[in-house]
Amino acid sequence: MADAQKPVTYIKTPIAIHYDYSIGTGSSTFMRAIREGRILGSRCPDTGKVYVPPRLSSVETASPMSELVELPDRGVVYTYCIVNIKFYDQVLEIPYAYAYIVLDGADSAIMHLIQECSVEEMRPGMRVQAVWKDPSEWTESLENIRYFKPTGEADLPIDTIMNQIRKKSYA
Amino acid sequence: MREVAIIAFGQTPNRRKELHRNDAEMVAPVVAEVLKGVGLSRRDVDFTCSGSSDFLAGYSFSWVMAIDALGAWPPIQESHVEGEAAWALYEAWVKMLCQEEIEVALVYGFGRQSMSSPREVMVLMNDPYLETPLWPDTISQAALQARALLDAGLCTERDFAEIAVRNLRHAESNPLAQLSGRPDPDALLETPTIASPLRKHDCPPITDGACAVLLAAGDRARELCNRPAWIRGLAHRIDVQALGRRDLTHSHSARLAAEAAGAIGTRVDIAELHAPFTPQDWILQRELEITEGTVINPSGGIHQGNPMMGAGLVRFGEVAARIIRGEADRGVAHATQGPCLQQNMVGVLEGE
Amino acid sequence: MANRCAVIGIGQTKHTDRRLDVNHVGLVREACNRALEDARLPWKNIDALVIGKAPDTIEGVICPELYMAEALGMAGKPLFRVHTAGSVGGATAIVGTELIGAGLHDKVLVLGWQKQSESDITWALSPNLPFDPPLMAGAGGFFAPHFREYIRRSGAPDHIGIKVAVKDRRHALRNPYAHLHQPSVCFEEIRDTPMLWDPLRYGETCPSSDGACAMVLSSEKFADHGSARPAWIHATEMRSEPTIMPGRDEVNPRAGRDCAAALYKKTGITNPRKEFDCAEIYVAFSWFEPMLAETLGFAEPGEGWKLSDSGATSLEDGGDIPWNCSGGVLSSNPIGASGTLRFAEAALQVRGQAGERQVDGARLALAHALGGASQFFAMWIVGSEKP
Amino acid sequence: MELNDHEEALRGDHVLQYPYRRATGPILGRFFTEIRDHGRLLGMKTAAGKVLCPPVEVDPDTLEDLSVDDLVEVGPAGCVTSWTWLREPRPGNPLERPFAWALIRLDGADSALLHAVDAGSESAMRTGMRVVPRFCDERSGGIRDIACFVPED
Repeated sequence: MADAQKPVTYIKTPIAIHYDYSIGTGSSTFMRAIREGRILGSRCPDTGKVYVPPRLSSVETASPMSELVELPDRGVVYTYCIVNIKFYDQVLEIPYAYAYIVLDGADSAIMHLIQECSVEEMRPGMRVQAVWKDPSEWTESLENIRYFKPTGEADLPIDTIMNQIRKKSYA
Repeated sequence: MREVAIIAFGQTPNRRKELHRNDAEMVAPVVAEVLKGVGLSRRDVDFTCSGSSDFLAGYSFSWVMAIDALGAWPPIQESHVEGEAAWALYEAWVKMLCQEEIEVALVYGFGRQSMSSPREVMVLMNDPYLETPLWPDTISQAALQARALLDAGLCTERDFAEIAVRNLRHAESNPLAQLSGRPDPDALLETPTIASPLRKHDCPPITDGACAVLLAAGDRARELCNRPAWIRGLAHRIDVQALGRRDLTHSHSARLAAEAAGAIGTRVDIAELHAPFTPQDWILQRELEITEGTVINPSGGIHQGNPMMGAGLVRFGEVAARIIRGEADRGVAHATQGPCLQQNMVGVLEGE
Repeated sequence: MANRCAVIGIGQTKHTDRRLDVNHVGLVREACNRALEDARLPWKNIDALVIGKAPDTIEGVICPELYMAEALGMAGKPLFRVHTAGSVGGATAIVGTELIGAGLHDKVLVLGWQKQSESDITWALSPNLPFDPPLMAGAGGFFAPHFREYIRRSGAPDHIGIKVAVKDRRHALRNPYAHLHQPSVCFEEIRDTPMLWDPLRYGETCPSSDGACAMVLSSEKFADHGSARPAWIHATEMRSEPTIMPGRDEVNPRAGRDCAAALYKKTGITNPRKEFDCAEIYVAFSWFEPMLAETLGFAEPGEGWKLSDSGATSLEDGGDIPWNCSGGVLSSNPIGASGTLRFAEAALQVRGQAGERQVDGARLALAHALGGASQFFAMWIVGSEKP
Repeated sequence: MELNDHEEALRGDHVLQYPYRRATGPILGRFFTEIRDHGRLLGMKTAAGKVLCPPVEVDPDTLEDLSVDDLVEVGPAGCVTSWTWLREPRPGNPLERPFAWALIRLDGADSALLHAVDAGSESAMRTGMRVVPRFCDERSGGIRDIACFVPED
């Protein structure tokens, strides 16, 4: 044995578990709409909050949510992160920014990339809109939206917006 | 000791494959159903505890998504066990014993076996240095235990088949059963083995599902339920895991748990045994000293449906439901995890 | 009500990035043996074991406590597994406390552990799921937006995060078990580390560790058995809240505020900064210190950074409320044990066993563990006097 | 628009895959080293005088830690204490043709080891039969350095 002199101190035990992974109804509804270039949310019957992606039941009250709401592809940045580190499966050029984006008419934030904007210019309250891939490339993925970019409109008061959302919360 | 009872039980229909809902979406309606059944809202729940497995779910922190479906607002007192949800019931019971302000507890479990091959995934429960590298599937391991029973002359393959037949026959009255029927044991014995001496009928089905029970203490239980299923005893024990170190014809830990729970030597009307494989049903009958007058697995046991990580909790729910409905006065519920009945929990439930 | 419960034995491993000399059993036994020795009890005398660990994907074994059951002395006994994300080490100690509180056992071993070196932590925590494009690039990336929001709201200066990291790493030099021992650590050294997830620098993040921590808990009957005076458990509390609730305050989560309020109510605490002698708080990233100071009532909303800036939380600076004298999660992070370590380090303080990291005359200490998206809280208060 | 679950959910292939690298600790390290370098099998001698193979690290009776000094040679032949015939081998198994899983008590040991037996057919298997290990030609340290066991002549 080549290594005969060196005692065994570790073993390698590779594991590969395959799944036929199902994402459930709420996410499927969202992904099927996004395949057609539409963004859907659902409205909580108790608080009126709109969730994106839609969910079958309210996070706060557990009530079934059956009302779907179509949302525009523009919104406002709540908070964000500038990433300066490359992870092994990451294809994005660093630095890049992703933000919590509250779409107009929504209460929950989605997370997405912000581009066409230097990281120094990023700020909470910034108005952004989606930049879509060509419709021929659309699949069931939020990656149909390549990124969000600034609209150039005046910033919105983010504290006022977040306080309005919080006021709706179930007491 | 404070009196604690199971006052409600609910589960999804046992299905080979849940085509629509994810874990959280399966759990939410079951939880809503058990609460509604006793006229409570989620805000009346003082403690919540669940059981699940990340490797079964296919991602880490799988139970967190379920919390997002429970209406956990304002924030709740909540915990989680990795593994079979019967242990979540144990945690809730202990909390109720020592915290008087916890009057109502919700316990749930869930799993979707259909997404992967549980026969392989559950191999990851074995020794990662000595056993998992060989990938001894769960059916093969159970077969080593079955062979030990045959070699000892304790039972026959026909005994195994008759256990399967009994379970499937009982399942005919279970509207949520995935499998039921009245197969002929002789015909079953003509079928090929998967891992000899085990055949398909000796093994549990692959099931997707979720289940929930509600616990309540003392007068609160009486107020919410005409006939609470009081937990008279509850205990769990574990054995060494390596099959080559165990007398596989016994489950030492099942007996110890049964003794500690007060299940030995008392008359019970029904027993629900979490025996994934038919030989284990036989072993449990012996360790729990279940006698002639006891109906075993009136629900059909887990051969009618095996929502893994919830199937043991379902056993508690099935016994409790019969007591609550007045169909039984006293019953034993059993849950297990680990290969070949390694870890066992036994509860004695009783109506007033 | 619940029977009294005390910590009578504490043991931990030297936390490090790779414990290549031991397997799972070797790692956990090392901590347990030390705890049992401290409790002056043999393995045989333990009635039950509660074990906590974060995701099984990290080691690639489903419920590894099952295969280790005999090596953990539990053949024929009750062994119980808890998993509540990062708060699990705290939740584990709480379950152990309740087993004794309920009168079910007299001597319970609680154990938290993780051997992160067996896989890649980022992979284990966030595998790429179908239909779910990856964006965050690690746990730091998940929390960085929350830190940014805290800074925006409070007007905290950038140096606070650096200062907290330096403070905890300096504390770690007093703790022989801490993973990171950086004798030269200073403001400039942390400041000059790469900005990974702006506003979070590499030097402001926790390491990835192999480690274990065990405690022997006992009923009143055996409370004097240990080699030092018992740490009496005065109260425990847990709270959870949803992950994705719109308008959830990630900066100052209500679950944390409620958890602290309930805990303080049980024990009559009205001024935590004044009444506790020290605290072990789950600060995995530097900015969690000022944020949690507000959540846990050590500072008014928006003022937590001033507490950190003032040196009040520093043992070296003679602060009035030292936080994480052990070096905290910022200096050692075997995830499943990190909460147990917080609970155990608080107990070490009130037992007077904390060596160079001892707060003089510590009588009452707070411990806190945090999990998920700052949504799972587990806390306890331990004291040198009976509750 | 109404949200309902009338339509099947979307599904996708997902793999949880990782090459876990595990430290063996001294006792299993020695056990694997002996197999790799010398084709020798070791068992652990406990305080009560029992020999356990595969070796344990903690004495089951005293609960004290055991050491590499307590390892003793066992086997290599042994007898089957229980077995099952697997008609269709599964991914990752030691053999790709039908084989038996067996618990094998090696000569000199008081406990049994789980491994595969390449017996050709189910009819060749019986409890109590004698088997010997077949080691891999290329050995890298680990339980799979034993390719399988085979019936003793």
